[in-house]
Amino acid sequence: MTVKSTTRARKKAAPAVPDNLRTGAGAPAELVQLLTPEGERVEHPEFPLVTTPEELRALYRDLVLVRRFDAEATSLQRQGELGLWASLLGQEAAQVGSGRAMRPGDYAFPTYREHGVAWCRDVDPLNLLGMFRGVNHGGWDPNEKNFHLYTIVIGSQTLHATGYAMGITKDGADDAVIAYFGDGASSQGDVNEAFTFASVYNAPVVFFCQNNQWAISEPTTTQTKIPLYRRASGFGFPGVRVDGNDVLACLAVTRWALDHARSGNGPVLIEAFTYRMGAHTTSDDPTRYRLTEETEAWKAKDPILRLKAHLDKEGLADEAFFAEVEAQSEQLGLRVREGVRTMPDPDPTLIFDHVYAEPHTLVDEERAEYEAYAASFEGGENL
Amino acid sequence: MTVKSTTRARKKAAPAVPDNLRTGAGAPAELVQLLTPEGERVEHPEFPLVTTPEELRALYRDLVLVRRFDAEATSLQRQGELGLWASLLGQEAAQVGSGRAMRPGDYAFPTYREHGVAWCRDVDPLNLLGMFRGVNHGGWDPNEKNFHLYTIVIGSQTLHATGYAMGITKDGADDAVIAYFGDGASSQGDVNEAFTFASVYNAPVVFFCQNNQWAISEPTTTQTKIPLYRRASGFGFPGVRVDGNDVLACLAVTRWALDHARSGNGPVLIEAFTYRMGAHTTSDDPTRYRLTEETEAWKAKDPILRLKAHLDKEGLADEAFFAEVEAQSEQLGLRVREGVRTMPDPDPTLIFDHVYAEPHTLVDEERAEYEAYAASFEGGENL
Amino acid sequence: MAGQLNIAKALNEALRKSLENDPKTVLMGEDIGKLGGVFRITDGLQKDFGEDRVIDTPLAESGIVGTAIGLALRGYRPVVEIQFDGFVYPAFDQIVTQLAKMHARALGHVKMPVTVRIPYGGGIGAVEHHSESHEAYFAHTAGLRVVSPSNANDAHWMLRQAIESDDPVIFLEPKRRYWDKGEVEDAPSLPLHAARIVRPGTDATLIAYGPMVKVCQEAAAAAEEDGRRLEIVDLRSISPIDFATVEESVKRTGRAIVVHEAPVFMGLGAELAARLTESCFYHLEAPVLRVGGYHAPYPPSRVEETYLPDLDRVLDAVDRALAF
Amino acid sequence: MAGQLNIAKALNEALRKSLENDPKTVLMGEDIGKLGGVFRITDGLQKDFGEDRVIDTPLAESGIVGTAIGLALRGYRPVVEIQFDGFVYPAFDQIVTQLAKMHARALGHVKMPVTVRIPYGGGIGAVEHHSESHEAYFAHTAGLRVVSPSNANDAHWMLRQAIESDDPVIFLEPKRRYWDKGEVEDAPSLPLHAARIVRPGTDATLIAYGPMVKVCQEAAAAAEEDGRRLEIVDLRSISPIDFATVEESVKRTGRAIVVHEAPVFMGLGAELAARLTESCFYHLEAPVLRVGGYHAPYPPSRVEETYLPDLDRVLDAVDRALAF
Ligand SMILES: Cc1ncc(C[n+]2csc(CCOP(=O)(O)OP(=O)(O)O)c2C)c(N)n1
Ligand SMILES: Cc1ncc(C[n+]2csc(CCOP(=O)(O)OP(=O)(O)O)c2C)c(N)n1
Ligand SMILES: [Mg+2]
Ligand SMILES: [Mg+2]
Repeated sequence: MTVKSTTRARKKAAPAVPDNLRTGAGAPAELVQLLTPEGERVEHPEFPLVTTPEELRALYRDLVLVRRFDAEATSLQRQGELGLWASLLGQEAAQVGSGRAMRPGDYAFPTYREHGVAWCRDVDPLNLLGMFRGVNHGGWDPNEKNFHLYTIVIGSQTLHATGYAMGITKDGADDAVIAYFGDGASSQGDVNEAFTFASVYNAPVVFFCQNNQWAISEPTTTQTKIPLYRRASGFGFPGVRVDGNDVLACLAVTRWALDHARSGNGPVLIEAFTYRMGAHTTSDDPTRYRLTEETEAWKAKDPILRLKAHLDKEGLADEAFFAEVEAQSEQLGLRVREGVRTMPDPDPTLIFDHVYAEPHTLVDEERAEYEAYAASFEGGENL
Repeated sequence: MTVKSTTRARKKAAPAVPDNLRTGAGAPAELVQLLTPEGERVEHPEFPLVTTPEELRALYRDLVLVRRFDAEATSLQRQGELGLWASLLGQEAAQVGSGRAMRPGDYAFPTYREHGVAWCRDVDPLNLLGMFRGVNHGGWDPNEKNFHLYTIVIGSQTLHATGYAMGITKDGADDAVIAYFGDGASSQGDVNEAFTFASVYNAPVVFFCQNNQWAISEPTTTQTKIPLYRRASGFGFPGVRVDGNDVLACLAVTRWALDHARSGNGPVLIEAFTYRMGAHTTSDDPTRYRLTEETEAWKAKDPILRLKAHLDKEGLADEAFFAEVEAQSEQLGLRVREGVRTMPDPDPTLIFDHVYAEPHTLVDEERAEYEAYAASFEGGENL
Repeated sequence: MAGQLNIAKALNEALRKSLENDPKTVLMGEDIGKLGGVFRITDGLQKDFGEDRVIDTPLAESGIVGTAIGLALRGYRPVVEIQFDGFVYPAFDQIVTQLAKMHARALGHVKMPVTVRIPYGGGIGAVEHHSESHEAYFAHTAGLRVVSPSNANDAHWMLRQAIESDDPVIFLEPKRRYWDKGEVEDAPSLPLHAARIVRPGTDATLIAYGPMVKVCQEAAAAAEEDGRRLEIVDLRSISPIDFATVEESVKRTGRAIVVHEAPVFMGLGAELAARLTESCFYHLEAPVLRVGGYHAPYPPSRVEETYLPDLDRVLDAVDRALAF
Repeated sequence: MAGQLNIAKALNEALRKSLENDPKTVLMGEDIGKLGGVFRITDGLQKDFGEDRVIDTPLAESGIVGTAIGLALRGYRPVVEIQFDGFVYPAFDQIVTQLAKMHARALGHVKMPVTVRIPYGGGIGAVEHHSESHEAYFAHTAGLRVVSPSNANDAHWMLRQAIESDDPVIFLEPKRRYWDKGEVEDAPSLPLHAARIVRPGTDATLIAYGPMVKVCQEAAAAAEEDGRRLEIVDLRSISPIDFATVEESVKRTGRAIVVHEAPVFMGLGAELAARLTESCFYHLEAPVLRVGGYHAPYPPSRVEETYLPDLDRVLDAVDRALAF
């Protein structure tokens, strides 16, 4: 056969738009799931996963703490302590599942929403908030945590991830990289160039697309007519769609994909099918473009409730455990609130500090001019 | 099933690189062919084609004249009459087949090598040569010929083609567009963005990729691990690989694709599997990077010889016809040679002529300054 | 039309009129449909003109500008919205090598009536990439026209003029001024590329455009209390620059200070200084001074006040100019 | 090393030494492997250092620069070749929003030792997009360093210094001079960002870089026959500019003419004129004049001689400067 199998069908009828792309309710087809929304553990022949009760409880703790951190940040923004916040509400499982699949030597390249992954990489939540408070553009050392800075220019980090993965291959190391991006980002040239580079160099990179159904106000249908995981096949590497609200499935699929990549088999695309429960950011007003019913329907698939149901059902955690998590959650909230409120403003000369790694005459000159100017105010009040 | 069918196989073994991507000899698999290299007419169930002897002879004439024009340009470059020439040698069938598939209202967006398509769109060959002589950047009115200017920045015209096609839809017209690009171009972000836009807007555009096996010195394997026509499936539209040295197959497949597109079924990707017989351009030296044997092997698939063999075999053309074509070819060569040699240099003030469509103070000023400066030379010798 | 509108609304009305007046006008961009754009500049337009004319695009700026070029070739008049200044760069190739050059390359056979709207500049406490002033890149690019209004009336009429232009126009919207109100008149009083003397003066000329005009007005008001009369020229057009108006002013005052948010090094102030020094050499009593951003990435918002020119920095430059 | 080499070969040797000296140095680009690049600057390097260090990339400039950034994050020192000036724009976003800002964004935690080599400028009779001078875009971008050699010795040593730099460097190679020969010394005599007085003089200072240095030398030689002694400063570094050297010269001569191929409007000459007028106000006997390209797309090659500054246009400017 010459023509892709779909061609003939299309020749006769108009191209079919898969109906599982936008789902107000009901699980879409072709979705790896290990835990039903009701908390039932199911098996998937291709993604076996063995977990201990400790591991399940640890995942639960992650999910709860990450959500708490996120809620705290949202309210700090409302109180004027942050300039902006991009909430991960609803996407905790996709982030914790994939984040916990990483080995210590693996490296993650996030967008601006991967607070859950940052958590798994042990980045101090207060460091994340610095950027949203306007104190810096990224306050942590990426190489210390193997977690790159947040990237706002949509899609550009996928190329950095691919280059980093090419470096791993050159080093002969068996680390792997995850590049996070969104459904909207899939349209950017950079993301597709990353697919090409990763494929031809067989780079150990996993492309992890959180399809949260929305790119600000645009539904996924504005970006693609077919499920996003299928994009990979056009570039010659495997794509998998996983239930992004199922932390176990995300863990299992990402672990598989990282191992696939680190073993020299090249990249994998994972589409984590999930939902952005909140606004795009605190500046956004989703009532202008989407129906409450849609959001309501997704509540039934909540990633935390479903793991809780599983723990309850199987008797894997007792009240003491839940109380302890609750206490940790309170403690985290407190630390975040206080930490943000007492976060010092940077010195204005931060502007000149890291423009270049090596001395630069123009920057030195402008810094000196600024300092003289600031000093010219009585008491140097502007400094 | 969750995972693309290829996934499991890959999980076990390293990803298979299809061996039909680079073929020194032997027809690659999955290739639409209607005329064998030996000139045998074969049928393809999905792409029936009925032709009259007149049509076949007209195609032959096109192929011969286009090749002659190209050869003439190459030798004009050697004689110093052109600054550069990008030869289409070997790709005549892909260009004439697709070019003749267009209806008058259809529109083509070429790269810099589509002299055969230009021929089909009735663009004066001398107009094409102006650009390579350095007389202009494109000498024809695109809207008169429905043939856009040559585009050198790789891939960017695919977006123009897509936008133009979106306009056709808005107009409610049933025209269609062809966007030409190369195997190398498939890696550019723009080309992949064009795939996305065309797909989501269901734009009537046919992406015609001439995979001539090389992007200057880089073999197609530098751009992709799998056949290029498969890229389309990742964007949700059909891809077809056609024998690019078979003018009948190119005609049939392109005609189908244009009709598919104009009927509201959205885009199609055609990969015309062909070979760049010459250097990339007259500045290039292919002996540095490819083997003569490879080029030799492709000679056996020559697009003109194969149609000639068919005409001979079936007795569809007599000696008078071939003599007439030969005479036309001579005449064309003569016209091109003389036309180029007598092509006047532009006035230097061309620099200022079309920077803007509406008046512009800075350009006017600079033009006046230049004119005064030029006039300051004795006898205005610089003008 | 007439009445007090803020800049955002004045732009929205300009788009509405343009859509009404010419069926070939189409709007394209990310989130411009139901959401009305992140700044609501296209609010209500998709509802009234349909998805066919107010088009939510995939998230790909090169794709947006590239397809807009194609639509222009088909006879449309696309008005593109780039969501924020920092996100125009993926489209830079299409803008610089294609949009800007198409008319010249085609020896005038095709026109490129494409308007690229970009909310630009800082001062709104935003995160990285949301506060940049990149007019220098566009101004240096032949084939583009570049303009930036400073008030509601100009916002309205300049946008309509930009859309009507048969050349590509980069239309830079001073986002921190979106909510500033002003009277919008019934007809434009100036052509698109004319500068305007906003305030007459005798001691020095402040030259600004977009968001910095207001800062200059504040500075001039403060200077007046010290008995200094500063003239202000609102350039309005960044490319081409209405040098005639600027030169006439500088020849009268003998001193000029250019103010912009963009970095000083290689910024618009350099061109103005170079040109004015050449044309007003014997009139200048001081070098043309420049007040602008530093040679550094736009900083985190908690220090942006230091980065952005303000009243004090403008007056400091005035002092220095007068001290020559 | 020492000996007469043309610029192309001096660059090739610089890449070879850099590959030898640091195993983390890798070269990336289109056709740089077997072909050795369209200008043969990487000739023989893949053969000697392997495909792992001299990497033929897919045809995607954003991809090349973006993956180079990733390699730098992993500890590599990538040297990227952009095939021609006109093809850097697809990578503009990666260069401007990522490469230039990464070090600052990370508060210094990561370094970006990436060199982007670009053959630039006109005068070789090429087709569209192959003759452009876009240094102004890069110079205006904080976080980038921008340099351009004018001779074989500088080509060699400046490239090695650029590769050793921990900051991103845009390395602009004057393609029309690739075949000009010169002595390459055993060690560099200047730091990367220092300008050099190429020829001492007293009547006016010609300021140039890259391909225009030679034109200025021809002009100065011709002027000498008329008894005019022109000083020439070869900037070498476009960002930062070694203003100390330039200012010292201009204060001595009292007149300056900046010469570059790029369009005058918003070009480097504007910055030099603005800055020099400010710092040398009482020394200047004439405004700083600019000779450069017009505000127009680079024209078809049959008229490029008109577009490009030549000896006559430089001397015309000298006449005008001296007439003030
Ligand atoms: C190049 C670029 N264009 C536009 C934007 C503005 N923008 C920020 S987030 C966003 C939507 C992203 O959607 P998606 O990729 O699905 O990620 P999500 O926000 O849903 O996690 C847009 C358009 C940007 N940051 N970068
Ligand atoms: C954006 C861009 N990058 C690089 C080039 C230089 N270049 C010209 S042709 C070419 C190879 C193109 O290969 P392909 O797309 O296969 O087309 P072909 O020349 O084989 O027809 C390259 C790299 C260019 N013109 N544009
Ligand atoms: Mg999304
Ligand atoms: Mg090719």
